[in-house]
Amino acid sequence: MEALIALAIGTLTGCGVYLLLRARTFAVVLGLTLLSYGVNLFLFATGRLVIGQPPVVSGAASYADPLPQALVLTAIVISFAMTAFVIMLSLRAREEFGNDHVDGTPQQSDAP
Amino acid sequence: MMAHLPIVPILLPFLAGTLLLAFGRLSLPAQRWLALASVLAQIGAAIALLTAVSGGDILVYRLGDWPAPWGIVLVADRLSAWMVLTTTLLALWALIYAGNGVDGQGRHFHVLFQLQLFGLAGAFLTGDLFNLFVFFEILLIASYGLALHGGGQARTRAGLHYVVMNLAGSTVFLFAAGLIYAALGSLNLADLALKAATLTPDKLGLARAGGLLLLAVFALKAALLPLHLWLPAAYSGTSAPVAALFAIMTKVGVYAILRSHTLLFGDGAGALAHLFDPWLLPLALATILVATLGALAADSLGRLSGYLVLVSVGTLLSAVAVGTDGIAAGLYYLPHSTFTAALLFLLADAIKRRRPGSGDHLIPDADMPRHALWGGLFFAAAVAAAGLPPLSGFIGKFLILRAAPGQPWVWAVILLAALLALMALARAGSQVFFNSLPATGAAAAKASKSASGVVTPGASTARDLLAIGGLLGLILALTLFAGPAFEFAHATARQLAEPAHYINAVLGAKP
Amino acid sequence: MLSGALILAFTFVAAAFGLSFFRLLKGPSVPDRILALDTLYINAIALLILLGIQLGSPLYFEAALLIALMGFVGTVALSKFLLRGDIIE
Amino acid sequence: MKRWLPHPLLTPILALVWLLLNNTVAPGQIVLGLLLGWAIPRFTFGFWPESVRIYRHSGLLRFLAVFLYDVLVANVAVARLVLAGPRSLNPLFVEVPLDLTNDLGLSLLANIICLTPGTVSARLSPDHRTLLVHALDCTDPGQLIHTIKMRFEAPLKEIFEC
Amino acid sequence: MNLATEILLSALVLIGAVFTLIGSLSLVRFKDFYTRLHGPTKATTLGVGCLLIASSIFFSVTGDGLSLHEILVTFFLFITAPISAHLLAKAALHLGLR
Amino acid sequence: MQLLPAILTPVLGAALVAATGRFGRTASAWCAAVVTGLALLQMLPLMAASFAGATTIERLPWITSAGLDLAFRMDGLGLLFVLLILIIGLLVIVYAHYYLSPRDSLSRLYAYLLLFMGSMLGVVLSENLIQLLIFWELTSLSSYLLIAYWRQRKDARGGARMALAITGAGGLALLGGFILLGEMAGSYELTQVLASGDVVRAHPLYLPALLLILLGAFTKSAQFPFHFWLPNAMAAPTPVSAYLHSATMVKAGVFLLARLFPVLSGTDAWTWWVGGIGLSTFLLGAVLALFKHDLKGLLAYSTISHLGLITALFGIGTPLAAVAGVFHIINHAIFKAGLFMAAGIIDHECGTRDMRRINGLWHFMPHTATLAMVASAAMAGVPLANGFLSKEMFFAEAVTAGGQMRLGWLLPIVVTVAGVFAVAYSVRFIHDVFFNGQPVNLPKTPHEPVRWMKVPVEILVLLVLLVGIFPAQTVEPLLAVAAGAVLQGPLPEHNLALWHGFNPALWMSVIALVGGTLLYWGRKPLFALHDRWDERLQGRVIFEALTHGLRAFAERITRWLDTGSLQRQLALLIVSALALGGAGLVLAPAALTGTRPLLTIDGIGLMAVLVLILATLAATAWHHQRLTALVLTGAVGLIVALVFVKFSAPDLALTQLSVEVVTVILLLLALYFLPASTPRESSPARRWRDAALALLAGCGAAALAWAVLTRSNDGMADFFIQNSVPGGGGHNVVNVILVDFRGFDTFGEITVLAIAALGIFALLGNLRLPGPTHDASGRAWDSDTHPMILATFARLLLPLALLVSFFVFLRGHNLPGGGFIAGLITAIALIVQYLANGVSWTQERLPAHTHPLIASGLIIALLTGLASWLFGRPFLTSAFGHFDWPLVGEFELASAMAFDLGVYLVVVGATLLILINLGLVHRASHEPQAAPWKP
Repeated sequence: MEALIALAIGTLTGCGVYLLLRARTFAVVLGLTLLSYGVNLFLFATGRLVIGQPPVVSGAASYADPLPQALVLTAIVISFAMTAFVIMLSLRAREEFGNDHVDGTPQQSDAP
Repeated sequence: MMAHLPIVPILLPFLAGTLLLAFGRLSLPAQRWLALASVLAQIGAAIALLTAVSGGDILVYRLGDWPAPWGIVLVADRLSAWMVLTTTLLALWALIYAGNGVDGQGRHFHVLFQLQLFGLAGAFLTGDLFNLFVFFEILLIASYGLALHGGGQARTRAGLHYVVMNLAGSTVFLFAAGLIYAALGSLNLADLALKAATLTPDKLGLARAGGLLLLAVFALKAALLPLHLWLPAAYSGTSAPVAALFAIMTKVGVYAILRSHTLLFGDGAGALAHLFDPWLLPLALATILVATLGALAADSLGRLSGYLVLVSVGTLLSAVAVGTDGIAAGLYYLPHSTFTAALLFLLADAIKRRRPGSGDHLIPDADMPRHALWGGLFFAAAVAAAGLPPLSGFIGKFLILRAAPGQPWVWAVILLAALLALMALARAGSQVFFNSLPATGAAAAKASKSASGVVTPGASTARDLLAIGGLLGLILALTLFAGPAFEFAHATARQLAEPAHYINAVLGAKP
Repeated sequence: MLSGALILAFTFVAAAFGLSFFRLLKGPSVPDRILALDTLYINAIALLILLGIQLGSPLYFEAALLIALMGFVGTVALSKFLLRGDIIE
Repeated sequence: MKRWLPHPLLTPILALVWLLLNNTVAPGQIVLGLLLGWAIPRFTFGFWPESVRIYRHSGLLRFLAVFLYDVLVANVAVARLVLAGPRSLNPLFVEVPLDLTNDLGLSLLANIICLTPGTVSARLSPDHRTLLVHALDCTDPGQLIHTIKMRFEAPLKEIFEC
Repeated sequence: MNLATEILLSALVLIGAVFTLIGSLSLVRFKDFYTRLHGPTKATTLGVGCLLIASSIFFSVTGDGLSLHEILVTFFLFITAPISAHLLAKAALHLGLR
Repeated sequence: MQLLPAILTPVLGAALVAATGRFGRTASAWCAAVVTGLALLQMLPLMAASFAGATTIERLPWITSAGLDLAFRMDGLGLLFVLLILIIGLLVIVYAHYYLSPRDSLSRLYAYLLLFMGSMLGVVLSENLIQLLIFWELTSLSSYLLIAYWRQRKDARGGARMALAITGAGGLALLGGFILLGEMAGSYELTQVLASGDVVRAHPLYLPALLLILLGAFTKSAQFPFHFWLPNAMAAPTPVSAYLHSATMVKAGVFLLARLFPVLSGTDAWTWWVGGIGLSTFLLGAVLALFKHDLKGLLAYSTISHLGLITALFGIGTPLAAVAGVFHIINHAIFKAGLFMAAGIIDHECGTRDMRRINGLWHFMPHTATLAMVASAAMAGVPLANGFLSKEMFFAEAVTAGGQMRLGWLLPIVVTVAGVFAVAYSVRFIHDVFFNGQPVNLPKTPHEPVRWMKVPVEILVLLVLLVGIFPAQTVEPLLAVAAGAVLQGPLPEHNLALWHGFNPALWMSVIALVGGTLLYWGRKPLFALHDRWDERLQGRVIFEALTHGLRAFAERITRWLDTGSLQRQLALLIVSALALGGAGLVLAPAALTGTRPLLTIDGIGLMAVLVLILATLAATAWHHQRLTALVLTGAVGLIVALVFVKFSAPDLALTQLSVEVVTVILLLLALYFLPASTPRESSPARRWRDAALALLAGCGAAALAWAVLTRSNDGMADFFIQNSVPGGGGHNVVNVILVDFRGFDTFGEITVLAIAALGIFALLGNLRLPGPTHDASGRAWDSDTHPMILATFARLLLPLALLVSFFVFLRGHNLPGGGFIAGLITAIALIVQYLANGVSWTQERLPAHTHPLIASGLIIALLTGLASWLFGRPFLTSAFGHFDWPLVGEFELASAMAFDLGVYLVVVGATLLILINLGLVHRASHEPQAAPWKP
């Protein structure tokens, strides 16, 4: 199972990075969303994978590590706020530039 | 109240911010007074905090009354208090300058301003890695709002880049925090420092990766090469008071680097000791060089100031990299560079508003009203920025050079940078102030045209002068009282060199 | 016996997941994809319930409840987008 | 009166749902449930000003039974069709004329049509007079229309209108 | 739990899973959008329904006291699933899918 | 404490004088003079003492721990320079009053002048080297202002910047040198530094220190190859030149040589560098001076040459040479100041300084002519003038010293040649200007200037003669104390007299005088030769080429780096993260895979992750069709939530699910205003580069995750689980962490949410975006704005959703749920109303506004935190208790719940604020007059 999760984290991060490097705001936003999924899963993974032991005290023998879960919760909220902001910003940029290029100037979009 | 002293500088701006939000319909002047009162109170709190820790003892505040490392603690040592005081003093003048109408150009300026201070204070005082992340996010999201305050194409572009860069940075931060928790099993800085010493080799890799990723994040915040490109545009793009306040933002990165460099990866960190060393000094020096070239190439006062901020960041970090004496020198240089950067941005804006034809571009134009006065102020600011005598910049440079006797590279770069900065500023000054054109009808026409958009000069001259004079006064004070200031900085550096105090203060009498 | 049934059931639901996702990838039209996503949500409910039974813990129920209550909002928003472009007007 | 108890029959429903949520019949929860059942409609009064009147409660229950039965049947039918494969079915659109005028009634009808015999209510004409229905496997449109109107519309009509 | 309930549970679970599967299967097997639309709205409701009954029984037997809150899921599904189906159909018509 | 005030007097006086501008020229002149006099008066007692041979040191603590105290030193050398600075300063002030035209602000000039005077005093009176440097740089700065006094003139600005750049650079080098010197001597205080000469000269750092210090000194006193800034500084008003280039600024360099003579001199390095540079400057300056047609140009080069002479004297390094050096400092100051002033008078009267046009002024201004001739005689080293004596000593030293060193025989020859040229240009100065036919079309007819303009010159010329004729009676005592201070030891045997008998020095003088005169008469071919001299070899040209080149380079580098492209910046960020993280991971000793037992893969898990990965890849591959990518992202979010469920994190699942819904709506709202598809604009190269980066990042993340997942978790879970119920009063540990253990994180987190909402609100303030009237395929939108069925059920669902959210909120503390999720459920329920019924409809039915919601939420959170202060507990300390009411039964109340309520309110308010504002963008763009909805 661990391998699968690691693979998933890798894919999310990689794709997030790729989209992040695109020239249009919407792609960048998608990239950020994927990245945040990836990093949230990663942060969650630092509590290691445990099945069937939710950290709700009920006299069970062992529980999953609750701390990473709490951190991820915070991270989710924050990344939601940030995503919302950057989306708005992309609209503002759209109004200011008349296009949705991240630099506001499509022609110079790529100089490798 | 004294028992809660460490959290007061954090809660005051929060309270002010929420109040400003709650009474959203307050008139602008009322908002200004409220904000001003809050900032003054914060200065008071910061001074109280400084005096409380100046003796060398470290105040620990256990939030929720939970013991460290499990609960979140605020830790006020000399460094934190020093940073907080710098921030609040800077904020005061930025706020006063903002009163010239900038704060009215958009919504919620004062709320965002206060909450930005909330984030800054928290970042400086927290003793918990993840809590540091949270406060980074607070000051960032607030800075996003402020950076875009007022709108405009250049501002939006710079803002967009700034935001996206920092969002990516935050992601890296989360990776780093996760790695460090996974490797060391804690988030409390003191506890981490303790655990770093006894790190099992099989988790060393994770810890090192986490630590270096932290460096990447902090380097981005501090605008260290090669992550510096966002800064000049963002700072010269945004409104002057915000740029002035942002002068402390890069210092947050510097602070974080300094903190982790000394506490987490200090001598006592076993296998993790000196994790940053191979990277810090070369990057810092490279930053200085590149930034100086940028300053030399700058075509407007705003960009020039932006690049000079980069120079100061490089100087600071190279000071941090050369050891305890260097840190002491750097800590003296830090407030100077902060105030100077703010001063430059405010001046650039004041001049811009008074040269409607040419703005703050380095091209000749008709003399502005009270030309000599502004010229004199710019001269003083330039002296401070170039690190020339007699102002504190020179003292800082002297102290840094003195701290790095064995490092010819540091010397060469810092001295060369000083010369180039001097030339850049001399060029700027003689273009803007010496090389003046007769006022033509065209210029006047331009004036009337573009003056409509910007805040009208004259109306707010007194306020501008007050803010600029205030910053100059701070720099002057830093010069006159260089003795005690450096004493404090030196004591701080020594405190940082002895993480054991910090760790014991936080974790109690643990070994 | 129940555990065996559960394993079988999980397999079926997994297959359901795969099929729905196939449609999601294949499209061809956007409504097809949206429909597939909606189906994925409903499959998720099934999955959650099975998981609850398998692990004998009621803690997963709220997730199912939440999907049942909120899952359709995404679909509705997407459809409205197709219909009107502006979903909050 | 109306301001204080906007939806007399929403209150018990909410209370019931509350008890179901908590999986309990503890007295405290009942009180709380009723409290919420009263407070929430009051709170959301603005969103649902027009009152809902049920004219025939007995009809309601019977209708409910019929409906559940039909759901069962429809599901099985559709399942069979799915397994049988696409060749076996002949889908088509049917315009169902409507007599219902009550919004709630119409909506319920549309929903029920979605849930029962292989049909999906696709579009309500702007004047709310006809409902376009897509049938999965239908040979006789008239028959379908008749079923819908008899089996669902009529009861709804007598429940919500008189 | 006794054998009878276990058999019942297993049966319900399997039926539910099968119907869920069929619902998704329709997505693949049917040729045009409108026919595909039927699967999820119906088969799945029954599938999920069965599973919920199973879960309800299961927890009533194992847990303490009657567990009926599963009914709510079905209830909500009955309300929401048709709405999505309806709007999807509307959208498809609008886009002129055939 | 007298010296500091004395130094500050002119500095503060500068401000005063600047203020006197409005009271007329005379007022400022008097003010300036009085200030100068005051400074002199203040120091008289100490000067008297030091004249008696005492050395006074005053100290004021400043940065003691860094060895930088304010320390002042008044000794012989200081005394000499103080006299030069203040007396000549006084004369210059008088002179300037008549020289400067009424158009120019006299007060400004005086202010700068006094500023400069103060810094110069600081230089010569500093005991601490670093402090000396501070004043040193101040002289550079104030001279910058002085030279650029006529700021409209390009040459003035250029000259000033050049002077600043070069002297500034020297100053920085000097800083380095001083710090090294301090390292070696163990202190920056002259007393100790002067005492520890042997240590220093033996120290390995001696050479670098020496070179750095010499760099400073040579740039300041215009030694070759840094000499060229001085002629360009002639753009300054003549009084300024008379001051800066005779007595003060350029003398600072030689002053430094004199000051540090006991420490640094006496090594070969010293002799060769100082002597060599000095000698070549002496020669070069003398030669070039001859060819300058500009009166001040000639004087400028002669100044360079004489400074070279002085430098050479110190370079020779014998005590006697040092004495001669000090002596020539005095003499040169006197006659050169006089000459500059005379030149200024001529300039002032003729309106030009070109010696090819100014001729035969003798007839117009005989008085001035006489004065100028005497002064230039001193410059040439004619007997009876003071210049002769010191030059004579120089010649003598050249001979004796030359006898002792290798190639020494060259020394006298070079010196004599230089002397010849010196005489030649002096002769030219006299003959061309005052005789040599008639003036050539001058702008105005020259005549004697006003009386008082000549007085300063007269005084100086008088001094020239007095010193020249009765040296022993006049200058000897002063010279003695000054030289004594320089040598820090016994004074060598020397007698100042006109006649020393027929010694080599005398013959050299004779040769110089005769040869010089002859050279002048035969100058025509030389001039012709000089006119073919390549302009480009001039220092100024080279300097400007350098600065321009530097600027161009800087611009290229900066443009190359800072293209203003976000993609580049992000790529750099990613590369840095990869490099650093990689370095950390790769350099680790242990293997990547750990030893922790792994979970087995089950079918559903495999399928789920497979779906997740494929969906992610598909979303990336098809990101050009934005809606499709969006739907796929929705699927990814769902699976992530399922993963959370599977691995025992129900709270996360709930959060993820509800956030997912809101995010989708958010993206849809944005997508409405953005193009429906992304153009394919990236070049293949770029795409490959990004793919490579992405691949590396993905592998890195996966590797890290794998490394983490396969290692045991020794976190701090146990504490939380054990203390959750007893300490936090809740069974749901995650929730207890959020609201209690780490409540401060949540405190910050809701603030982030609130700020984001406000920022967005501020951002969208005046946003006007036209919404498209057709969809991507050009189809008009559906006419049905609010489908009736949706509307009805939305209303029906609202109460149910609220009930559920209340349910989730209440149980959060003990079971999965909590304020945040509850808030999102409420928000979504309301958003559904917006979806179904539109903004305005919902808006007028909403019982509360968003801003107050957010504010109250934050305040509630704050108050909950502060409440614990009342019980003497830290911020956010929680309390809880179990209550038992009749009928209701037993239930629990925790302060954490109040905190959670704050969270709930903020979440609801922020989420709504964000989404509604987006919804309003469209309406605002449709009816601009409708102001965006106010909270």
